[in-house]
Amino acid sequence: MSDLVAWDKTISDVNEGILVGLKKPHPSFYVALSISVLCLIIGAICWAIEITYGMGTTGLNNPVYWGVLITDFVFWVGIGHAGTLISAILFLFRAKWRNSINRSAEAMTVFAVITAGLFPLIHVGRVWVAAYWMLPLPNTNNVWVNFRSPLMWDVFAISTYLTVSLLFWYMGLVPDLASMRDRVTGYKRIVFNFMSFGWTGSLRQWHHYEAGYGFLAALATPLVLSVHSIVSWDFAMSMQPGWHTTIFPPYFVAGAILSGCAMVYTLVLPLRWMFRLEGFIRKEHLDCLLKLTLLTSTIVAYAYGIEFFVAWYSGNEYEWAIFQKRAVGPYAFYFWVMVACNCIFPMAFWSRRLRANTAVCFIVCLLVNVGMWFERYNIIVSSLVEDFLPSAWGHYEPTWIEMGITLGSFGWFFTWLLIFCRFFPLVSMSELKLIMPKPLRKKSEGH
Amino acid sequence: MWTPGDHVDDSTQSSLVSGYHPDQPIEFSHKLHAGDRKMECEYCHNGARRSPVAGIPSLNTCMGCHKFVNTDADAIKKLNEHYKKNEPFPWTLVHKLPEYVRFPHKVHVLAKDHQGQALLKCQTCHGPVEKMTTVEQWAPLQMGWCIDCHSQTKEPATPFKKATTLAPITCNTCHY
Amino acid sequence: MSRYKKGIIASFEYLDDFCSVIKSIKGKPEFLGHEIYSPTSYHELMEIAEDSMGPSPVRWFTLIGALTGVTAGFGMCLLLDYDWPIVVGGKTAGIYSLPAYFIFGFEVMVLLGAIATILGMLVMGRLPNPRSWVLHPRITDDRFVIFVPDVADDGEEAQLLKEFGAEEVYGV
Amino acid sequence: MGTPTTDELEKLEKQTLVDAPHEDFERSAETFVPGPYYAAAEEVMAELEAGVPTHVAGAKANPKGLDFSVDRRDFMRLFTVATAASAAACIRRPVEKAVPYVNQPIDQVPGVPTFYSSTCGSCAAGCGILVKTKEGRPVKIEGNPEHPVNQGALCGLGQAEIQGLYHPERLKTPMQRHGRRLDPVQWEDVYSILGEAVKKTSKIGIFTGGSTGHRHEFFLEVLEKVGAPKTALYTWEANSIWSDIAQAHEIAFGKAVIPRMEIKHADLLVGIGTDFLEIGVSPVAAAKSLSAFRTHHNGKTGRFVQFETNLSMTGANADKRHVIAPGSELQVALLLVRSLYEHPKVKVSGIAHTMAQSLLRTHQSELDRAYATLQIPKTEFDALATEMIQSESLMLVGGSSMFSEEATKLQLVGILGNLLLGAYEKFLFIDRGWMKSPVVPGDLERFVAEAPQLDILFVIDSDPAFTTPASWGVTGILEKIPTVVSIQSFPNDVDLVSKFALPGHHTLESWGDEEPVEGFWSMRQPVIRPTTDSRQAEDILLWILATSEKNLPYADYHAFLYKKWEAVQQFSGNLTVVYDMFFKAVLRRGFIGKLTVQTLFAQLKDFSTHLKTLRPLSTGLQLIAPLDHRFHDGRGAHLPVLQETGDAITTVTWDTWAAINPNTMTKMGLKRNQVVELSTAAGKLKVPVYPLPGLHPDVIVCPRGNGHTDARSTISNNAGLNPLGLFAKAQDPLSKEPVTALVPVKVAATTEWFRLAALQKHHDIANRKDIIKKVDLPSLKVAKKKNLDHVPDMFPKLEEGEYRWGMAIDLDKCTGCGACVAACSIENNVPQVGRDQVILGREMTWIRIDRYFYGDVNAPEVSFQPVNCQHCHHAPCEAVCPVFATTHDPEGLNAMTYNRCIGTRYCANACPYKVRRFNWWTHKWGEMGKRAQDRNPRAMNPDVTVRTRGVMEKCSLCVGRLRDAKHEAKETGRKVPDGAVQTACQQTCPSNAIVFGDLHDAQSRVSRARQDPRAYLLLGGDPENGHYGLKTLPGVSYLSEILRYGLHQPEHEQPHKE
Repeated sequence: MSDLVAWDKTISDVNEGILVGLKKPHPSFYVALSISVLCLIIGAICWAIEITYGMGTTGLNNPVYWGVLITDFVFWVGIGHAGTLISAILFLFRAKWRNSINRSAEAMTVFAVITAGLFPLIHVGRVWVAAYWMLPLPNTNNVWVNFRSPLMWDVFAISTYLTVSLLFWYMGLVPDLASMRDRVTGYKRIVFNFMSFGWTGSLRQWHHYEAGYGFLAALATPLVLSVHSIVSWDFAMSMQPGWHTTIFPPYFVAGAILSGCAMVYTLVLPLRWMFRLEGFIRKEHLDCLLKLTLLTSTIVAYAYGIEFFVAWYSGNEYEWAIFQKRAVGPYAFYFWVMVACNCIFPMAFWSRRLRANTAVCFIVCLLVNVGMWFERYNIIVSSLVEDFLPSAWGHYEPTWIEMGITLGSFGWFFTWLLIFCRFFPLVSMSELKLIMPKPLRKKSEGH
Repeated sequence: MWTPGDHVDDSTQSSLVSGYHPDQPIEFSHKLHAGDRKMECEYCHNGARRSPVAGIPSLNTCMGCHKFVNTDADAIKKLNEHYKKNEPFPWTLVHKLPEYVRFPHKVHVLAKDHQGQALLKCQTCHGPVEKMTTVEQWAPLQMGWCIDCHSQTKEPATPFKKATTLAPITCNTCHY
Repeated sequence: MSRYKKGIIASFEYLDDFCSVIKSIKGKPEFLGHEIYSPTSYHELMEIAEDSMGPSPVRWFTLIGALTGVTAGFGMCLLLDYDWPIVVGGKTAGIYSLPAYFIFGFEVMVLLGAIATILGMLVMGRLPNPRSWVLHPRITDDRFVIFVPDVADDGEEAQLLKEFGAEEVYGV
Repeated sequence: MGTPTTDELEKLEKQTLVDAPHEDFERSAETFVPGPYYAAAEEVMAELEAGVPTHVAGAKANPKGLDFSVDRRDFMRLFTVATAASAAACIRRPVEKAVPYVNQPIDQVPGVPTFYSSTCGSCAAGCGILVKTKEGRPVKIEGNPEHPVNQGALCGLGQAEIQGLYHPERLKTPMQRHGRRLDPVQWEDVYSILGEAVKKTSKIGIFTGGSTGHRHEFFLEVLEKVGAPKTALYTWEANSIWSDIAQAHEIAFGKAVIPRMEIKHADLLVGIGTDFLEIGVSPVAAAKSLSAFRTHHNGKTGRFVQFETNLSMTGANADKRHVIAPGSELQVALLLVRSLYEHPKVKVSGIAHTMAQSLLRTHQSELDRAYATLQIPKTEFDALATEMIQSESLMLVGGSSMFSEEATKLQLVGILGNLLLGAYEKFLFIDRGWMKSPVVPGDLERFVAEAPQLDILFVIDSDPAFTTPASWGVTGILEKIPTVVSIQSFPNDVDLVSKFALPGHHTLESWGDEEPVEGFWSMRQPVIRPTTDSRQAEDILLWILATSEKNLPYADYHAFLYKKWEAVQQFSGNLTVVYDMFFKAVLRRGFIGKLTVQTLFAQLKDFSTHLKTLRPLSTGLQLIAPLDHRFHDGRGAHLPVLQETGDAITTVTWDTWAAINPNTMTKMGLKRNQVVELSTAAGKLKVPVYPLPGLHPDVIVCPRGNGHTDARSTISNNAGLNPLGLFAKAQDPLSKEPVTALVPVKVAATTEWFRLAALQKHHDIANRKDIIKKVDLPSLKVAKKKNLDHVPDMFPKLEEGEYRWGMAIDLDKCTGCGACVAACSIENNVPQVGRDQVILGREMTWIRIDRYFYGDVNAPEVSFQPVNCQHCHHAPCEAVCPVFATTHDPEGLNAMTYNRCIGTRYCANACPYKVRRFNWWTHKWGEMGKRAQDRNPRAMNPDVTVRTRGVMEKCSLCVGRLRDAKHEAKETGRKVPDGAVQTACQQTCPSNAIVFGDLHDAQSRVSRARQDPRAYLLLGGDPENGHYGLKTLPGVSYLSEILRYGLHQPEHEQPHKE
């Protein structure tokens, strides 16, 4: 892999190149940070209004009890999965190109899961009791939680996923913190030394570090697949036509990885420019990422097709009515935006020339994210609106409170991400050195 | 199965929840009436055996005796003054369950075990009232505490029949 | 690696020199107790570590963590079902709704497995020792360092290291 | 028809029920039923919905629910309180008082309800009620099971009356008008001013609503005392069916009586424009009788054929329905009389014979032409005539969609028809136990003529200003009378023009009595001390007379009644007991009766002279304004539970609509919810359009009842429109009643939109087979018992408790009237959410009535289906709740624990029946708040927990009543007997369609209903052929409708023969 990449830097300039970016960040960093903090405040106000006045302020009604807030929840959990995919699964596959973007992907995972973790609290009717009743704590009522409910699985799955990706991300950060410690003095040195557990880089530590990192990756891989399956069971466990299908777990996992990769690309591109990391995150790495996005896009396209076929083939008139209405009914706009963004635009990545053109790729990846948001919205709303009894059919429109909270969630995510990029290296220095040309005296020997 | 919550509920005067001992407009002493004079609980709280609400006695029940007994005590004077002005006497409530739970006195007072004996006495939940001067809340009256009592076995399991519990512990027994 | 050891420190710039040095001084008694430092985990170094220290015991930590996780997950569900078996959606409590409890078994297994692995990495690497001794400022940058205890800085060990292309050798 | 022979059965099976071009019924309905423009309801509905901008519809229509009026102060206050509360770690327990009685009444045990019997005062039908009071506060009105008129049931208006008692907008004090403003005034001043006025003049009049008790007698005594003539008492009801029938019988038999009808003994009922289920003479009694009439046992069941122009709730429940041109009811009646008269086996003699002969001869030519215009061939009439002659049958004619100039003529032809059928004294009783007419026909016209001369007018419990067409000028007349005293239980339009607006007692606070059937007396007694500073209307008159020194010898109205009832004791023959004991016994039981007998039927007179002229059939669009079955003539519009129950046919709440036949709408290029301007000779009205299959193309139906703009109640204030402004001053020549139907109208489309707050947004069955099931008579004969609980199940059998509570709803009997919705909302403290929230789809009723159109657009089959929580054994909602807020009770109930619910709303998504309701807001009770959600009178039931926002709620099968019954049973040591506990909906259902009981007890009615051959489970697939549908195993089962005429049932619906 390293010979394919045209490296113009050696491992010596890695530490220097990355850490200098942190000293004085590009002015656009402050613009981005202020915008995201503003969005965060808007979202916070909308949530405060919703808590004060009740769920009536949202556009939800009977029969559409879930809407934009749950779409955001699944969207953010979905984005989180690409981070673990890149850092864990590709680590097991020994894919070299992951080393340059795995730190930013893991950061995106952690912050996306934190954002997703907020939404169960936002969309719930009584958040002041929901917070502690969802946990199996011994209580004076002697009543426990219902372990057979998919929402209970959600609580455990997402908290485990947050913990594991947090640990995974922090352990990856330890060697880099040590290298930062060696470059600063004063109180910063003490802080970094404490944060890096006093890492000295001795072979003993590297030996156990690599072993542990391997096991963490091994544990995180099934976790990725299980968490989004559990999120898909939130829908598949009910009898709703359009939800009650067994294809949901793989369909959601593929969708998650697609939206994750697209989000990684949309994040890494501007951050790379903002922190001047072009030397380290090479075009070839991003190229592999786009190829992965293309792959998952085809899987998702297959999933859409097979879902329609199964609905028609099952002969169940409720299922088939729902899918017909998705394509031609009042919510067809969301459906066709979804299909266009997720299946048709990414096909542009087949041509190498288009993949090289960063402007096109950036737009396509942005559209993929839009498409994925619409996919969740389409799944949730279009099958809730019209289900079994024709008399209970309804109509749903989000209100500005729900849109405000969605904007707030993007604000919350980017605020955390930008603060992280400001204080910690965006690229994992120790792993980057692995894929750069080795410092050998005799050039010929290296492969 | 033991849970830390159980410890909190033991009925031996756990300080956390029970022990609410408000003061009353006049020092009505249960010790004197129920203890020394051995008056029947349901003479005053006559709703216990026929209504979900046990009921605080109306003023004419008190005046039944106190029109003649111990009329010079100032507490009784205060009582009499209320009675003359036909104005109800505002006692302070001691035992209070939240609105979303329904506790029917009638069923508990009339509850029989499988030999037909009365299962509960007022003291089981209200504590030794006959020893209290002014009433205080003796039991935690928390859900866990009720459940422990409800789920005790009434008839042990026989090869043909499952064990029956003293009372159902389904949710809509008390919450509806 | 306590700070009060005496010995010499040699820093190397090139990986191949460094590997050959380590291989050469492997069995020599005078180099006993030497410590190796590297900026990153090149797999050549990892192979050296593998045969010198054997497979890392972190895997036992993971196994124990995962097993306790599984039992904790299933146990929690089944015990609480035993305490108050509530029938929900036609599913009798207890072992009949076991399929739903696989998820908790799996999740808590991954959780405790990951935590145990991290503990293993820290414990085996004797890590959180705040008073660790930074031998050479460029270990975490791009230099490979070897520290040989109780040896004079001008002895033939230092000479041997120089021959293998050590960039600088100095006593501590 | 007798039991069909085998060849008849085969003939019926081979005959394709519908002349469909080809056999493939699989495709949706519109392909196989030919129609001019649109064949099937599904197609036309979708067509008319397309292009309608769903979210932009109408400026007023944009749901304001979203602008929850966030005012900064309110938000900051709430937010700081929330943060402060959470900061205060341990909150000391608030000290609460326990205040006992001083002298506890012997029969009052706190916590145990006491019941009082009384009579409902919402309309003049006089149903007997039992009022449940807790701690001296009425909580629920229920029908008195022993009362012969309503036999335990009550209509929606009766149930909702309890909200009127606690309505915060009732007048708090007497008011006197100074110029444009009404100011509070003391009762003493009222009495002195009016006393002086009465002393000075004898030109005094009393205008009051209909009543059959001693009330009118009292008013006559008051008038006589003040020297006013007897004719100064004007009694008038907007429902002019009373006066039409009374006038017709006065003409025919010489005495203004109303026949008491007993449909249940008949086999065939033919209705012409009748709406006895909605608003007729006594809707609850009629519904009870119709339900018994249609009960199917051992092959026999009654059939109901209806000829009507509007799709009324009664017509929707007919087995065969003919759509006739507007205003042609009289022609249809005459054609039917002709077919009956010419039928060989008709038995008629005497005056009826001569009348029929002369009538048919005079209208020979018109009737011959009528067949063509009505598009109903003569053979159809003859077939119906033969069917009527052969089986026990009767005719019911006239209704609120036929209050035109010919209303009384139609009644006369109805009398003639029934004479031909010999229905009198078999099903229509006028000689023994006939119904007294609560009003004197023609009083309104007399009032309009004589009122200007009056000095003082008392308007008592009536609202002529709103319920009469504006062209009659009643408001103008009231303004001209110097002193108008309006004594109403709830403020209405008369208060706008009256000099005094005095708060009268609510029915639950007043004394009174009713004599609905001659000789049968029903007592009304107060069940609570007056909640506001109101007085009994009669007591006010007595006080006024006292201050004017012309007082009557009664201390109050109770004394008057006490004296009058002595005559009732004599009459009823219970002389053995002391009178005071008799009075107390009647107070406890509620009624006493000994039917009087008279020989009126014999004095039949020839009334053909009145039927000489027939109005020619006018073509072109005609407007009719029928009465609304929920708020009658507008008297119930201030009760939020009625506004939100939704009309039976259009499910529209809070608004008024103009219903037009979908084909006519397409011809005019209109779309649903588009506002049109109806203009008649008398005026114009802008009203939104509602496409309603089953209407005649030339008729526009705009119901009355809503449209109060008097700003007396924020509930009824500009909710809906009042179409009465469109009717010119015209009256029925015989009964002098105002004409409120069949006036030519022009329709002009406007560009405005107004979104009607309909509860149901989709109107056809969308080709789904296990929701509404129908079975016809032949297949019902061969159908076997059902075992609905035999469903394959992976889990072991659930451990069941002592009982398994279940419910069975008979769709054949359900008439869709909505009384159960009102009763359930009152019993379970269900809040009403206002118009905008209903548009958003957030209505909170625990039971909803789904109405499906099916088949041909011009003559659709209408099916009603009440859907409440099905209490499934394998409930999809229970498995998904993360906090055990909804669990399954071993006794078959799905228990919803409100305090445990955190509001994830997953259970509502998982419910395939969508019966769960979520509290989007916290509702303020007992006040008229700024937001529509905070306008709920405090008529609350202390036995049911009130839910805060963020909590899910649903039908609990009245678990509170169950719990009390089980405590009772445990106390007496036996099981709860079948029928001992009734759910609120079952108790009030006027047609006995709902049955509740213990499914473990094989003999209970609900178990038998669950094994009935017609039984099926909602969304339960087709168990006979191995498809079990969703396998949720509901505790509620449905009984399918019976197609008595095998009408229009496509192939895939018919039960399989093999």
